[in-house]
Amino acid sequence: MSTRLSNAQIAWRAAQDIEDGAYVNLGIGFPELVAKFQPPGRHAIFHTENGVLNFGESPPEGEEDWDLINAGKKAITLKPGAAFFHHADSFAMVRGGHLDVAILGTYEVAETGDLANWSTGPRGVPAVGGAMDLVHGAKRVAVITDHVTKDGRPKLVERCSLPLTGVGCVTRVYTSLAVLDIEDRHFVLREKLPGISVDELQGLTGARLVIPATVGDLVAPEV
Amino acid sequence: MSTRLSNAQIAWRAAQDIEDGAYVNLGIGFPELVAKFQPPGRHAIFHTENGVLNFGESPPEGEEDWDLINAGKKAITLKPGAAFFHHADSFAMVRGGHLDVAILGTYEVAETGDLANWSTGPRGVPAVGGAMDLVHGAKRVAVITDHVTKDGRPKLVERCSLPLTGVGCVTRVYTSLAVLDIEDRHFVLREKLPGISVDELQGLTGARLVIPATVGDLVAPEV
Amino acid sequence: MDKTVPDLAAAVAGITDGMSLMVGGFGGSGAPIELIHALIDQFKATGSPGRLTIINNNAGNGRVGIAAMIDAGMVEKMICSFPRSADPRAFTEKYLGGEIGLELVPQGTLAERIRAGGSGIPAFYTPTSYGTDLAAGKPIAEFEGRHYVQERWLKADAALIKAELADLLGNLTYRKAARNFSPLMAAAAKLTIVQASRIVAPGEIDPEHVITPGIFVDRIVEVADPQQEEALMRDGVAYA
Amino acid sequence: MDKTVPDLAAAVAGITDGMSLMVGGFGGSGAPIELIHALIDQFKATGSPGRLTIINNNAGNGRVGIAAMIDAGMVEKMICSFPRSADPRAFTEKYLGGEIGLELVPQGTLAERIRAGGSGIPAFYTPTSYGTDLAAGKPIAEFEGRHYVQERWLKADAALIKAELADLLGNLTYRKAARNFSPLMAAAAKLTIVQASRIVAPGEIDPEHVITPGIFVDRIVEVADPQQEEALMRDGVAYA
Repeated sequence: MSTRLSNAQIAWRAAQDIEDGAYVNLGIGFPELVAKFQPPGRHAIFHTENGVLNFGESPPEGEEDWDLINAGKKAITLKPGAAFFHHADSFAMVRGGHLDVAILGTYEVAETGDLANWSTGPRGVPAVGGAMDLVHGAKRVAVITDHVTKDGRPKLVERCSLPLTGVGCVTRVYTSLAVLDIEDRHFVLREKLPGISVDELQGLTGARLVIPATVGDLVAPEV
Repeated sequence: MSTRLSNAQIAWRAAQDIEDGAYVNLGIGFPELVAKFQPPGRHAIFHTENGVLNFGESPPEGEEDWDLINAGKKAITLKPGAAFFHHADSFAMVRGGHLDVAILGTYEVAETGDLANWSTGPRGVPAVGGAMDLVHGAKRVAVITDHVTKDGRPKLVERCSLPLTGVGCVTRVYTSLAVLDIEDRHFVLREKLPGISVDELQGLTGARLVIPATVGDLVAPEV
Repeated sequence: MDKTVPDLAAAVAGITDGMSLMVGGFGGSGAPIELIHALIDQFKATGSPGRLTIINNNAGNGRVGIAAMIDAGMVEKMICSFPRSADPRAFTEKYLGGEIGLELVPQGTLAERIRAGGSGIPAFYTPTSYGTDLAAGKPIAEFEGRHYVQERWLKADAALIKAELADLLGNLTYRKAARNFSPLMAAAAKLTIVQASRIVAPGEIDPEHVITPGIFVDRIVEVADPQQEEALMRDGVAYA
Repeated sequence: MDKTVPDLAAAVAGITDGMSLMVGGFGGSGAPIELIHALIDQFKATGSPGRLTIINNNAGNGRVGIAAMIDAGMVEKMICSFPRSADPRAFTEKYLGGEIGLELVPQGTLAERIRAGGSGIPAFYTPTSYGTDLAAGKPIAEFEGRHYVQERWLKADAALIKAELADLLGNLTYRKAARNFSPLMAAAAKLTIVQASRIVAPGEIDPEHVITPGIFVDRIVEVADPQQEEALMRDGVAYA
């Protein structure tokens, strides 16, 4: 058994929690993978900030229509029952709490639910896009992420060290090692890889884990 | 020569100041008459609060479509190039200052530009509709009114005695006796009926008139 | 996903005592008469829902629609801009008798408060009503030398909406000026209930022509030949 | 009334040094390339307009459109949410060199500020950015137990908009997701200039399908086969 889930497997796990008919916004990049792993028989309706509801997969190369793109500026297609709308209406959907789920990537997430996913500090060109709106935009804001950074530091922390995207907004975290809920300003462990002990997981986490009586096995297929 | 203009003549006079292509909202009732008197070759575009631009005259009786009405709930027709929109967009046009002219009826108008046209006091059922929005809604807010009330009291006053619709919003007043601009918190006389003297007019007005060097004759055809 | 429900009774199920209810329409245009009457039927059969707060531009006309709800004794308070109509007896009598409450809101402010409610904007500033009795008690602020009144969002427990077309996902179009407040209310209510003249398959409404995207809609019921308030009044109908 | 102008040069006439300019589009979709390039032509010929503040979701891509305006030295400041793109050199180099200003605004707040600018709403409250660096210095208020940031309206001296259809009165439709910020910007600018793929007679656009009513539009020019940013980049075009 692998010692950690791949990005695709993390996305697969997050996809299992999306209900049939849910309205979902997937952040640019890694979170877009989630759309590939909808369980059979379930059909989420995907929203993109630039004014489309109910879009589908990318078109074949060479058949792109560049007036039909997602927030990441990638070409998309429409499913039957799609709708176009302008940016203010699009963010009315977001800010107004009409989305059921938003799934975002992150640099850090704190046990308080604080999220830092837009800026790695004062160097370079800052860019925020829709991130700060999306964290206030859904009934459920989830994060998918490696459990630690490439150089092994925890991404789940007591307090974010990077500039915040939002305060107290995240309720669930899917990592390469575990699934955790954020409740009462603590990470509550719901599932972990069978091959890792609670102590090992705590050692890779920058905040105290709350361990309930039952912790499920985090098992994802090869995808 | 008549001693005062009829309502239709007051409306005719107000219509002469509306430019070709102007976007215009006419208040419910008496102001609606203004639309009948557009000078030849000029085509204003009429807006109604309930979400129509570029509507035309009433349909023949029996041919009403009750999904096609104006703010006064009267059946209307469309001109080519009309548009429908929802109430928030409609009042974005109003509040955002996109209308060129709003023409309203009134109970009282003060030399400060204050308008009182929505309530005659605490008795009965209060109703405001779009009046308070419209007074902030146009580049030019004009009033059409008899110069005095039915029992002879001035409607042009120093300070309104009735509940205000808006503060400092009116810039021009068309009455049964005169045309006046409101400038620097005073009524400035622009035109008067040839048959009335300035002193007589002052006697029928509840605030001091400013009389410029040139005062035009207010002459309206029989309409 | 299919948001249709089998009949009007199922469409209005779950609206309970004391709720706030947005009702689309401006006068008769866009008034969801069949949904309102279904709610009156439920009230007559069960005594509920009562003590409702109704949000609409007007306060009913004649003896049908919102006026019939008032006649039936279901309405505790109206939030509206213009509680007058060709035949305003239902509201007027109860209002003058102190039996019904009224929050009077300028029409554009009413629209913007509902739009704010659906858009996650808890408050905004408007020039409308500054210096008037309707601004009494509200915060005032100055921006760029001009005074503005702070207004709060308006949401509701449920909305009753009349559409022209609905697809199964809840994408809506409206007929002419019957659009008015309905797209705003659909977004501002927790439970948005739609009567549509025709229900179609997803894809039959051009995505460019959708006025209310389905995300704002919870239930759809087909009412093929909806009644128009003006026709009911002409025929002297009293529903309550 | 006929709002058409004869050519692109006439369309962009009167935009002068120091103005604020809203430019429709999200990435390449909806970018009014021909209007932007006409403005660059004017700058090359006359040295004006310069010192512009440009309002757009992004800050240009490659060497065309807004990026080419930046390359040409016409832009003093960008107001945008995401000044990154496939090829962000034009902005990045000038920004890191301290030659161009940046006001970074969350995307939904940018949209709402522009919508407020067109709607006569000088300020509103949003949950977005509360507790973050982008709320620094802004008034905070609590409503119903939650904190919100006060944001101000955003207006502009002119807007450059790309539409699909325009009628002579300025009623507009857009093509697919090219709609994005354009209807908001059309309402928020003093002078709204539109390039449309086709200009039609009044009445040829169904009144139910109008997205931007003509009241928000000042000038229209027909650009029958508009260039798409992605195609220009693929072909390595540099306009400035």
